[in-house]
Amino acid sequence: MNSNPIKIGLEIHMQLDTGKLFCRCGNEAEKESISTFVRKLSLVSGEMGTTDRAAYYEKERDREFHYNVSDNSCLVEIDEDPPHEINQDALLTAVRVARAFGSNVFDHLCVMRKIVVDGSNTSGFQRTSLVATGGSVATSSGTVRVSTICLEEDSARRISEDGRKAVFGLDRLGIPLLEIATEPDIRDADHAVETARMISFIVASAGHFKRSAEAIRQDVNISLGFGRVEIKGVSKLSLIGDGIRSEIGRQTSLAQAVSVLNSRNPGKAYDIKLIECSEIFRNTKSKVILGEASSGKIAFCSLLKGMDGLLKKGEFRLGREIADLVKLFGVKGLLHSDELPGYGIEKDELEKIRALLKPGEGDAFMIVMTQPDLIHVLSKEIQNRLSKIADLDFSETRSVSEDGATHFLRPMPGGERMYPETDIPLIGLVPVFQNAEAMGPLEDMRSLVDRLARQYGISRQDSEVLVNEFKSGSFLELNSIIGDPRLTARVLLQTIPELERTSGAIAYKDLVSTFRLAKEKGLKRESVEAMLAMCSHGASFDEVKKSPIIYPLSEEELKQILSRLDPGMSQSQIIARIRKETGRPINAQVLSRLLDRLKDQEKKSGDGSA
Amino acid sequence: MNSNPIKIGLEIHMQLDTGKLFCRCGNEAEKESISTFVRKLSLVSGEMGTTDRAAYYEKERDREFHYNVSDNSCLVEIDEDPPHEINQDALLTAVRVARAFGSNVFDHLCVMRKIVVDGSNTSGFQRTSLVATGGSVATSSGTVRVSTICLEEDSARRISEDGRKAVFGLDRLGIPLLEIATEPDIRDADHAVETARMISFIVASAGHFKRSAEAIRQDVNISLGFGRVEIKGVSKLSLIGDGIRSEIGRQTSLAQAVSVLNSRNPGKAYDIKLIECSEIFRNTKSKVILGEASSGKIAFCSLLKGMDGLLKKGEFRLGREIADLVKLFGVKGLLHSDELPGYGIEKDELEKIRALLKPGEGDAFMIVMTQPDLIHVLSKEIQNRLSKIADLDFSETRSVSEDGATHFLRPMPGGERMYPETDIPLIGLVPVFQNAEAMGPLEDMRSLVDRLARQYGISRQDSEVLVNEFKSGSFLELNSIIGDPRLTARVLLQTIPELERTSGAIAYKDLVSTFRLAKEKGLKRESVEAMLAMCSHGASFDEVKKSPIIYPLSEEELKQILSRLDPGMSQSQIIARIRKETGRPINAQVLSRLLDRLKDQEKKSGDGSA
Amino acid sequence: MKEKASFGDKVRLSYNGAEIEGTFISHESGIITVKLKNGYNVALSDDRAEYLSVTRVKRLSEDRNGEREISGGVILLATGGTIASRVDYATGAVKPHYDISSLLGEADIREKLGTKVIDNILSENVTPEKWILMAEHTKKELDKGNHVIILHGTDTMTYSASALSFMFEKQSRSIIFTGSQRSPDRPSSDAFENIRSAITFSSLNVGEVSICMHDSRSDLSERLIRATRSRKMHTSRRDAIRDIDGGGLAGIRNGKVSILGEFRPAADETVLSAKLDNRVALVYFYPGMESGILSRIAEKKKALVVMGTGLGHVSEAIISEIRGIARDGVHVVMTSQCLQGNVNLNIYSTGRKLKDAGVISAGDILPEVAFTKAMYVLANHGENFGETMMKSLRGEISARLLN
Amino acid sequence: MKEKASFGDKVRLSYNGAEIEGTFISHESGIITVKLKNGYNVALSDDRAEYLSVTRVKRLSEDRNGEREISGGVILLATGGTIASRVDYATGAVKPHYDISSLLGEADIREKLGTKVIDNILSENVTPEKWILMAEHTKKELDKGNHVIILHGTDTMTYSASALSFMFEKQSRSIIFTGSQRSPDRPSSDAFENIRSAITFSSLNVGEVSICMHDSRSDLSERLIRATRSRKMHTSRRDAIRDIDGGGLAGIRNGKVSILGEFRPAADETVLSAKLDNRVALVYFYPGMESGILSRIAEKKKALVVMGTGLGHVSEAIISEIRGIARDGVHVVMTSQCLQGNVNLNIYSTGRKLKDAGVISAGDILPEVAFTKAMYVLANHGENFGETMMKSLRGEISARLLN
Repeated sequence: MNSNPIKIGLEIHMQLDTGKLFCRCGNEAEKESISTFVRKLSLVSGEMGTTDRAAYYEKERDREFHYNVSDNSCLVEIDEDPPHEINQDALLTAVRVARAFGSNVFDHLCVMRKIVVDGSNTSGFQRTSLVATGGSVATSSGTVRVSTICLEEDSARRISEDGRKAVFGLDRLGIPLLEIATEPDIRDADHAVETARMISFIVASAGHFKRSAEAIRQDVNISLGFGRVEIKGVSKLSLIGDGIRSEIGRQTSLAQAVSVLNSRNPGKAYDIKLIECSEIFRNTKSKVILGEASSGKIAFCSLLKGMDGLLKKGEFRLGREIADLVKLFGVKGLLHSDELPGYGIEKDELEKIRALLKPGEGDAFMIVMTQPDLIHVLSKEIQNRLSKIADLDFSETRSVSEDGATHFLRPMPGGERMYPETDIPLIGLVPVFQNAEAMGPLEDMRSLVDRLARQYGISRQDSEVLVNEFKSGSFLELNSIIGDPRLTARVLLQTIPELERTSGAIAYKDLVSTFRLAKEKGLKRESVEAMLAMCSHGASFDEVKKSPIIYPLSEEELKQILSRLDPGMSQSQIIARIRKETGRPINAQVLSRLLDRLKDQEKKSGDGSA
Repeated sequence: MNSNPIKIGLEIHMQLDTGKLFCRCGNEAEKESISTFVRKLSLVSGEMGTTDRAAYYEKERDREFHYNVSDNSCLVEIDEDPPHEINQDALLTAVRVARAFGSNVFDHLCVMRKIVVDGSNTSGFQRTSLVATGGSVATSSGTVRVSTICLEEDSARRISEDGRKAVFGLDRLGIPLLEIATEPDIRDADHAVETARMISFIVASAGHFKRSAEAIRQDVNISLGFGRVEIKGVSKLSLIGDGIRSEIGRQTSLAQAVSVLNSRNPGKAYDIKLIECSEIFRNTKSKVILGEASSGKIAFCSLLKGMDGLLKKGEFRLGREIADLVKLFGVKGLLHSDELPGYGIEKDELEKIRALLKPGEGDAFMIVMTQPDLIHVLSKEIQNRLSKIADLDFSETRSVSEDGATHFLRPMPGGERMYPETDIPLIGLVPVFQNAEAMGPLEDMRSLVDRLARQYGISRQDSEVLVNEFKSGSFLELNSIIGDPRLTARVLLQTIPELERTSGAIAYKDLVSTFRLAKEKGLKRESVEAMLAMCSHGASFDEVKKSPIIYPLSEEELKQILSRLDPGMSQSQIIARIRKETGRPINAQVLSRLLDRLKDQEKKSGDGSA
Repeated sequence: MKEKASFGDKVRLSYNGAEIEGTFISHESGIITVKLKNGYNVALSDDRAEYLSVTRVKRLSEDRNGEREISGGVILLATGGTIASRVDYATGAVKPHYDISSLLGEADIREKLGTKVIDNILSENVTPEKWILMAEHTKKELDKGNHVIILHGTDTMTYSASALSFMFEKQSRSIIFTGSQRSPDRPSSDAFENIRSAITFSSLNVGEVSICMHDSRSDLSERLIRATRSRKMHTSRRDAIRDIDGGGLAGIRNGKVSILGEFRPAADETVLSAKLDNRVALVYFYPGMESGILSRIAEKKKALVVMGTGLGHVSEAIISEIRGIARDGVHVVMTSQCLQGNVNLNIYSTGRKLKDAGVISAGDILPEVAFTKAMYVLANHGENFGETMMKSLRGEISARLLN
Repeated sequence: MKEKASFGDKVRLSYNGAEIEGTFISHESGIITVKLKNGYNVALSDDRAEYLSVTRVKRLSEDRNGEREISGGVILLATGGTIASRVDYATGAVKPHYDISSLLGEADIREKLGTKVIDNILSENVTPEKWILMAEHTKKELDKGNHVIILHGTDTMTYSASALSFMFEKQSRSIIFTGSQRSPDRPSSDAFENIRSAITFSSLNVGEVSICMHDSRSDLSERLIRATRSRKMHTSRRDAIRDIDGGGLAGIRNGKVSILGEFRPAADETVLSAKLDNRVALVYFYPGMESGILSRIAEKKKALVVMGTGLGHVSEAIISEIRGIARDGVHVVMTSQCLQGNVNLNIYSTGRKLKDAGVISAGDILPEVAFTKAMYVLANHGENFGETMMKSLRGEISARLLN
């Protein structure tokens, strides 16, 4: 059915740790909520006089946005002060990266406003500017062309969402993001993963990237000939591959379903009329319906013409396309005829629904639990989506979950959602070019691996992993604090991955604080690991700092413990025992010395008693 | 012993209801505490470079003053804004009053600052100015000369006092006070009462005086030849007489005690050395000592040379002179040898005290419970007071309690506690003279009594009482609201005095509100009295207004009640019964009509059954 | 290569060897701005750019002012300002450009509303002559039974609103100024909420000229402020216009109105005295101000409003100059740089000397308001200038200072 | 009858037939003021008064300045102002008159303190020349190892303190300005608490010039404010001097000190550049300002600090005049009447035109501070005027605006 070649393009977004782009706040927050405020966003005409579709779509969900003001934000993030001058470090990094791709850098930057009315930008837009076009990256499967390199502001961090109220944190808002977009030259999932890695490395090697949970996000554009689908915000490399694979599967079976559907409904009439049917379920035993009804929702049903067996049977999953959409309007209870009877709905209830909707041959139906005031918009939105799918236009924005499955997010934004950031005059790049020139080209992957191994005396293998995982920047910074490359590498490559797997993420700022404290107090590996373990378990660094368990046992403490132990134990048994008992770091040297002394004493007392 | 003639002078202070003197706030507060603040007062050199003794005395008690900001105060009362222009109505009233006394009015007013550091003035001074000197008032016992007429600001209202923290309300601060001071031409207590009444009448007849709890305060100066004693803030006429009589008694017996004392102590050595003796009372059963000790106070004792039998025996009350003083320093537990053993103090404890102090023949001693940090100042103050008394200098400022007894307040202030209010330029009075001229002389007592009786048709007796009790101003104002002179007179002369005797005081503003509401809603006497009763019981006027019980029973309600009553009851029995049952006013007219109708019906039904 | 293309045309250019395709935006100061298909603008140095093709695109007329007459309702009179701002491609900055209807697109309130464009300026360009025009337009609408909402830039809103406040000796309906601190071309603009609340406030029938703006940085509450007790206290915050000591009349929060202070109710008739004498200057005293400078400013003036220090002081050195200026018939009004609190010339020797030199002070009147009041008083009560300045005509002087 | 008696003499006069006896105070403008024995002053018209007797009273010398040198402690330098005010019998108002020791009578702190009177003026009479003198006196004391507390009038405290702040490029000890809003001749004066807290704050060793004044209307808390971020915001309240956006350094409440913001610690040495160029004027823009007036003000000036509207605007009409002034070599610095928030000449077309005309803007710098800074920069960094004005030298410009 699908004779078109698969086309895949990537957009890699990487945070630069230069401090924020249009104000002088830092990247990291110490306090995440020193005050709060509330905003609404209204939609207005764009530069060309028409309103953007995706923006309108968001607005339709009429919401209140609550913002937590962090201590790394100022009036600029609050949208109460126009942007200040652009961050020169970020600009320089962008230009150096663009040159590394062989891109054409413009002489001037026009900062634009990209309309985003989901609340993730207090202004209702994201500031972004096109730094360069063209260029390419060489991969094992051939050259992938770079289409654009943009420098933009990161959005506010979404904290929670509850109906019409969404809560955001301002700590992330305004951090510079370098966006590298490729042409759709990527062939398959594995190639996409490789390309993403190559691009990320080049950005990282400009020296202003630190790996952290939110520091990198990738968008994947994929087209099978049914319009472009954008998978947004993929934060891990591995998910790029999984997402692409599952999306190809989804589109392929969706196209097959459409072909069946269109053969049944030649007129393509996908009228959705949601009819109230709560009376039918007055005595229902269905937990789905009862649960939703208890929060004030009411049952509606609609005919789904020609969709019998396409909603959820075999490969077909048209039902999920509807469910993903209505979920955005808070509708959790969607049931359709392919899975009924089921979910506690009885046969006689189904009969009554059928009597109400009168489905013909090949027709399906669905039942939704929702607020009555949403019915109008829901009907319209479902109808639009089904018509679009039936036209084999699958273009839209999707997200990907941890299992690799993709989910509908919103329609694809149009091209008119941008207009100039009028608060910032044209930014001339010529002075930046001179600085970039002076700094020379970026270091390539191989020479960086060589240099780390050589200069810092770590294994070549460690060096490769550091570089591959974009941890070389962190390695250099942390090592400059503590001056112990092996410890640094170990922490980055073993301690942290292990802790993050078993307990929780560790903020980069806590990592820096840990290294600083270790340096200041002369603490060894055991203490560093104890501190990081505490951080990973959610302790604030203030708590960590004050905790006795991060400090090694003193000689006195050790002596006391040893005096209680069976003298026959081996040193490693002793260590294990003390660790278990106290949970505190042990200074091996001190311990050895004590044990030696004990032995001496034993000997002497042995002598004495003889 | 006392061969000097008794000399009595008066200072009458009366509030003028013109609004405040140096800002545009009104006399009455709706809200008494919309915010609060805290001040300290520091003592500085006066105009002549020396510091006032009384002011210093207050300051020595190093206190924190808390102020409740009322809604009839502004930055002027808060001492955050210089005084505004003087209130012209108050000025005119002062001039008219001065002329009525035949006093010499100055051409200019120099507003002065009278230092007051007890916290009752936020600025640390009271603004006052001398309007006139000379003049006189004729009494049945001869002419009493007026010495000065001053226009000044009332002080803040003292709400509470607890150790070093005193709380004041700003509602009263800044209300104009007219002060009329007489020469010491008054012969005795009765003459003082008459003179006070005459003076008050003249001020009241200028039309800007309304009788209320704090509207009038009198100071009495009395001299028996032992220095001048000023009895401050006497708020009732009757207390003037009682205070004078008890003060004469006190000074007479005090002089006798001094004579005994001086014969015993020719050297007049009244060394007070307070020695800690808490050890003696470690196991005491004295409730006085235990109670004070539980709040952290400690027992001290001192010898009182030559005072045995003078502290409290027969007429002698030297003990109270000490107790009154130490009370100002928060010392409640003062015990002296004239009343010991007693108060649960055992003989062996007394023996130990005696062993400690070694009193000789005729010597007394005392025990005080106090904070140790006050010991130094306490010893000094007691010693000063005793020396002064022994010198037969009884001059001081005293207060009077409801039983007529007077109490030590503070030393007599010196004459240098005044300096010019530099924020107010000289005020020329010539334009005021012209206005006063145009208004003619004040109405005298007799013609006012005549006019009220004639013009308003009230009894001559009522008219006389209204005038004598300075209620003619209130009468005129209230009657102008309701247009019912008899009701107004009844309320002022019967309802309110009775209510104030049996339940509580009624604010003048509530009286005005009551009359306004009665006028607006056409309410009758019963309703007015019901409202005033509620006010007197402490209800806010807002509550009063909303209460159903102030509104008369409707015809429907009456009908319903009547239908339940024994038809044989007389009208007055019925009224008594309804009143008891509902507590609400009854419209007599309506009731009569209903009863007549009932009788008619009875007749008719009687006819029918015949 | 001048004017090869005009705004909106589709163009293809060669630039630095690459090909650029998009919509032509502008060509100014050697820079060609083109909007690419992906929405980004790029700025090209014209000496390195060459047009390959230009396809003319006919633009729809932008005449969407949507003026609409009304009587017995609420009329929005547009004068310009941020609330009327849109992108100015000539300078790349924001310029006034009116389309009232776009401001109301969101609100379901069109039915009761009329709209009219009476001017189109940035508010720093407002003049006494413009105030008279505004007043006359307003009068016409009041006479039609309309409440009037004036859309105005926030920079000089206090000046304009207080000028109208003095000229309207009586008013039969509300006159409310509103504006925005964020232009309505952005989703986060405060314009929408401000206009909506102004419409709600207009039903209170306040018989004073007032201002409605955000009361906090959140989009939850607006405040109605007496024009003569208002002041812009922040360059960029949404709640920049504050009531200074007792100017708060009413508040709105989530659609609920509460009364904050006393105000004059609307009168039965409207009395407008549309006369101002613009021979007034506002002068800021600073330490070391040399004598002579005030006289130069006072040339051809009838009144000088001085912003003195503290309670209303200037240096000893220029008191005698002020005496001369006053003697020459120029009224000198003293206000304070502090903005809050009363001016009082009785406290310090400097003040007394100034008073003696003929200087007028008027309690806590704000300097900007004293400035517009002086224009009104000169033109209408010139013979009693000092006395009228000292009297509170429109709540501009507080009898009681509470803060 | 001129000078029949002198201050303090005992007099008896006949007046309107009555006899007046008391202490002679003054005889000015036809008014004889006598203090009666009861403490009241009376004012008698001299045409109706006749002296019956005059008894000369020898007054004690009032020389109680109590100056006291110190090193390694805290020195109070008195310059005048309310904190030094006493009654002036000539005008009946308050005038500076120094007796430092009386201010310390209450505090048990004399031991660590020195005192020195360096001037005796009301602060509105301060000039750039006086700032240089203050700075030089201060330098001497710092060099002796003293912390310096400067007693100064509140009216122009920000001007003086910020001028010193710029001149002291480094300072080895605290320099704290303090004063009072209520003169110390009244018991409720704030002078005592302010001085006491300034002494406490001096031990923090803040290496910046700062101001210590009441933090509320209560006598419970004082605040240490960065000189260059301070402003007098009320004519009469005790807490009139506020920190505007981020100027709060430390607070004290019931003797307990808390740190409110970051500050520069004291340096090892003191570097004073006691040079100011006073050819600077501060100008308030107002709507309708006619062209020509700015040029007249700019005569003989090297810099003009303009207080524009909003983000830093003036009317179109005078932009060209500003362009001319700037072309003639007079620096034009734009600040905002709003006082709070950043000036930003990038947002509106007016701002861009001003920028193009050569106008300098410096974020949220306060107008008064821009004024003293311009004097310092002209005299010390004249060749890099614009660049230096835009750089924060003493915390006068906030990199991050939080309010």
